[in-house]
Amino acid sequence: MDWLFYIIGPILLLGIMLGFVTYAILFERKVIGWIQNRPGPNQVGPWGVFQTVADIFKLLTKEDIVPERADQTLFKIAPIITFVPAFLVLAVIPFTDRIRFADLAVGLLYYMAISSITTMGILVGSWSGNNKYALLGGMRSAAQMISYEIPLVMSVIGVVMSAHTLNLTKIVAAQNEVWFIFPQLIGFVVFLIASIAELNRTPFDLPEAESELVAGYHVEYTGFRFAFFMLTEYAYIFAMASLTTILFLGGWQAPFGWTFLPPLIWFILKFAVIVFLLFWLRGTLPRLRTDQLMEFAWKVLLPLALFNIFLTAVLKEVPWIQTFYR
Amino acid sequence: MTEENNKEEKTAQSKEDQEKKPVQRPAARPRPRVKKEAPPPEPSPKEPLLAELVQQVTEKLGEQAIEESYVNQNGEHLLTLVVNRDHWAKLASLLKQEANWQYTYLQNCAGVDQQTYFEVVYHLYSLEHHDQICVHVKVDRDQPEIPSVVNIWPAANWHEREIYDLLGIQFTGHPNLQRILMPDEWEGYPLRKDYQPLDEGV
Amino acid sequence: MLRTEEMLLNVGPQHPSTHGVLRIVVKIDGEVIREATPVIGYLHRGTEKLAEDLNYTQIIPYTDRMDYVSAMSNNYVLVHAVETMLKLEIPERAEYLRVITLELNRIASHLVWMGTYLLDIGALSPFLYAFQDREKILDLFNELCGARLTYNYMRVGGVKWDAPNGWLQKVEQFITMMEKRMKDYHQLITGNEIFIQRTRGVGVYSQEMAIQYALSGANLRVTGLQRDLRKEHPYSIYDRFQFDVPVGRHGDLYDKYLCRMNEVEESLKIVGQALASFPEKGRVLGKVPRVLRVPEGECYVSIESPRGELGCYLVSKGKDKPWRLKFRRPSFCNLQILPVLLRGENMANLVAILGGIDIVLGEVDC
Amino acid sequence: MTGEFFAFFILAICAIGGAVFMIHFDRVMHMALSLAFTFFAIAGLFFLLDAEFVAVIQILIYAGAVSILMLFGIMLTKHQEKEQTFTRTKLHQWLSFLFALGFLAILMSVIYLAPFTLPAGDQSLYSVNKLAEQLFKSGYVLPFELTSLLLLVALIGSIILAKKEEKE
Repeated sequence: MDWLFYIIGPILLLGIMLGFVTYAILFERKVIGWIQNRPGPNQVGPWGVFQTVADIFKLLTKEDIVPERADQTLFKIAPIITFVPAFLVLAVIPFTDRIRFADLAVGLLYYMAISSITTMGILVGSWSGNNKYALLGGMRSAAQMISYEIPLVMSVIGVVMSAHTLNLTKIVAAQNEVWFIFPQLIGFVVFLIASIAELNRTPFDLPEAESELVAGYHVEYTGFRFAFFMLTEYAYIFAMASLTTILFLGGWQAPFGWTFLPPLIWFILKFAVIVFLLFWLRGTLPRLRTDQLMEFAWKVLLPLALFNIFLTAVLKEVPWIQTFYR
Repeated sequence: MTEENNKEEKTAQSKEDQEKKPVQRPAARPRPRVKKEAPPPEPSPKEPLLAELVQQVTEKLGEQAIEESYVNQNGEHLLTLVVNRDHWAKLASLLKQEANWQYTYLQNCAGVDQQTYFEVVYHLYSLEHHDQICVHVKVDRDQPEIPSVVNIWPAANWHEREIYDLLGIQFTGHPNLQRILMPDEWEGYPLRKDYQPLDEGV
Repeated sequence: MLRTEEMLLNVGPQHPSTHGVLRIVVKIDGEVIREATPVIGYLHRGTEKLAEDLNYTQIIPYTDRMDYVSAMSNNYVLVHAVETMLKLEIPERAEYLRVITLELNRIASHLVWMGTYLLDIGALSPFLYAFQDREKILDLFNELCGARLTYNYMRVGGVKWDAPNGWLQKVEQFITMMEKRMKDYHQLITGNEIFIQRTRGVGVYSQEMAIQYALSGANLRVTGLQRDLRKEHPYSIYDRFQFDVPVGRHGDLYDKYLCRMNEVEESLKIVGQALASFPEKGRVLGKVPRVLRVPEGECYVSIESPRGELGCYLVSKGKDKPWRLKFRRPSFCNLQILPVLLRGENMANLVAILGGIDIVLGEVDC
Repeated sequence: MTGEFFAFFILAICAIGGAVFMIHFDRVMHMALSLAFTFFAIAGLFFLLDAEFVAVIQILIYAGAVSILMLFGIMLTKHQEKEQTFTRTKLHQWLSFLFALGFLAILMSVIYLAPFTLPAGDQSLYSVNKLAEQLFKSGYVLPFELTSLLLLVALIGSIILAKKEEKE
């Protein structure tokens, strides 16, 4: 029966993720509409529930334009290179102690490693389209993602030090008393900011800054190839929000021993809070400038993350406090 | 009412015709005629100021510099000088730098086609003394050339390009005298009174 | 050593942040701008040429299309020029209506600027808030003159329509609402750290430079020079109202933002005062001949439009049509400084600096 | 014929194929990408050997960082549509053949000389925790720290070099 699970599981997960993406987009538009004092989509279906479905349908039926002077092959495979890692990272994420796929010993590192591949897809896509705006967007994106990967990885080292493992399931298990958000507050803040930057979302959405670069790296893409880029963005939101929940919010663990809700529901609740936070930020903040962005990563976040590692190492040796760092 | 106006129009036209015929007359001067026709306007309170200004300019640049001077009684009694084209460049830098003028702010710069000649009209403002002055420079129609004042008032840059674009007046010494509003390959200068549109329309 | 090549980038004429059909040819080295050349004329309709074949009342709708964000100012400047030449007396009530509409239009224009500027910088929400408030002003105008953007409201000698019943009360309500909204804006934007980071110390120029390039409006006042034509050469009935002229200190984009926001507050004050002393009765259109024949002569009038000094140079030969009509468009003059400001700047600052100048392409191209 | 065997062959072919394509392509961008593909395939081989940590690091460092850095560099510099093609002389061909043969000989000798006699060990010995213990608790701390210091110096040095160029 194992092989059945290996085939059906990923398909199911893909379905869940697509469903999430569909409704995350609707949710985002509704939230931002609410922030901006307007109804948001409300025409397609009751409360606009089929809006994204209609949008996807529209994208799929659109003409697939490949620019004449583009590098045809690369232009076509770039969306795939971008999307596949976004789906691959989901393999190691445990949603509860039962619903999970691969239980890698180095799950956290696996996530970081695979997600860096997406940058390559973005670079290839931006370069192959033979468009200057796209090229600028691609370069910004590469510079940004490489820079922010470092504080991102550094900020979770505190968690790893406390949990003594890179395995995500075990990291959640280590939080059954205290969520890591409390002892690792600095780490959490750095992680959150760096993860927003990794996701290319406001205020770090420079690669696709529409007011400067029109749409950044996917300027030349239309139809379902464009949809792939969108899908990637939201798949990463899914993955990143899950990871944040697991690393800092105790995963599926119920707070205060409130176990009347099943673990999965707790996971979804915490996850939803993070997703809402991302949308909220988008509705309120302006965009940073490239040089400020780089400075922020190297001069603020990285030192903070390093300090957090140091602090964790010290506090682990202090008698009473070390219980929180186990 | 209308008849009167018609008459006025006719007389105006005939006058223009008259002006076109004699060759020796240097240029048509529209302003003094207003004074002739209308019931004589009260002398402006700014007349002494004008006399002073004219005197100072003639002292520095000679008699020929100012061809004519009057107070434009419309609005805020604007001092108006009609300046000889050859002296304009010198006068411009004087107007900007002289301590008791300091016309540092170029409000407006317009070109006018007066049929027999062109005119470039500068409206200058002094932020120090809070006063305004208007300078007319007449430009020959057959050889429309006038020194550029971009080096004195950088703000004149686009204005001069616009005038060049629409009236075809050459500004000698302009750093980048190209068409600005019309397409580069456009033929003719649209704001000239004798302009015949080449395109058939859309 | 490895050298990066300069790249030629065409920003516009279709680009989300050029606010219309402006094209900027930018030479960039990495993300640093080496040279920027604005190319204009995509919206040139030859208003000045057309005007030479139209009588004065017919020109008014054309002026609406120049600065379509604050068409009232354009209407007014033309009408003001003709009235100056004709030495007309304007009925009291008309003057009050003019001031109210001019100031409301200024508020609407600054709101559009604020919204789109924040959009350029990357914030979505202020844009929608600003447009909601602007919408209320447009509704007021719609009720007054039947149009939301191209008002065609002013006439030589007064205004076309009197305020409908209850309109003044609505304006009053709007003012009280807007005063509250200004506090919201300050809370949302003025203290926003990222906004400050993006605008503080960016696009700075000195006062001398601003004068050299004949900048006007908030672009000039931001350098600390207090030049507002409403105060300096009061036209209409502006000398009757109490208001301040906000100036900046640093000459950067953040000061520009503060200047314009404070101007909105001052405009609210002016409208409030105008409503308080609004004449009960009276004509709104003075006695003017049916066919307007402007006596021979010329005049230059200038008013403080939301974008700066909006001038109108009118030459008449005594006919019912102008001999030459030239508009001094503030956007056109202010845009000249752009290449100087952009040199050596970061690419991301391009939109911020361009947005800070506050241009309307209808006016630039005329 | 196990699944593992199949997977090994597929990954090995991918790795070699990527390398061959890397040599064959004309455009630098394609070369860099096929190289990245090879790195990725090698990471897969590590996974097959149950060396998860090494595999992940392989992806993180080589497939992720190094390849992206190369792509980045390529994009920043301008390139002609096609690099000029060399006219290969007979000598050139012979020389390259000789070098390739020599390299193969060295590689084979290394493989045959290596003592692959040890039995496959307990894989729990190679877990991340064990690796960390080896590194930090058995005397490798000082070299490790020195290496990191060296890298830091290199980092700062490169920044200074880049800054200098900007000033010129």
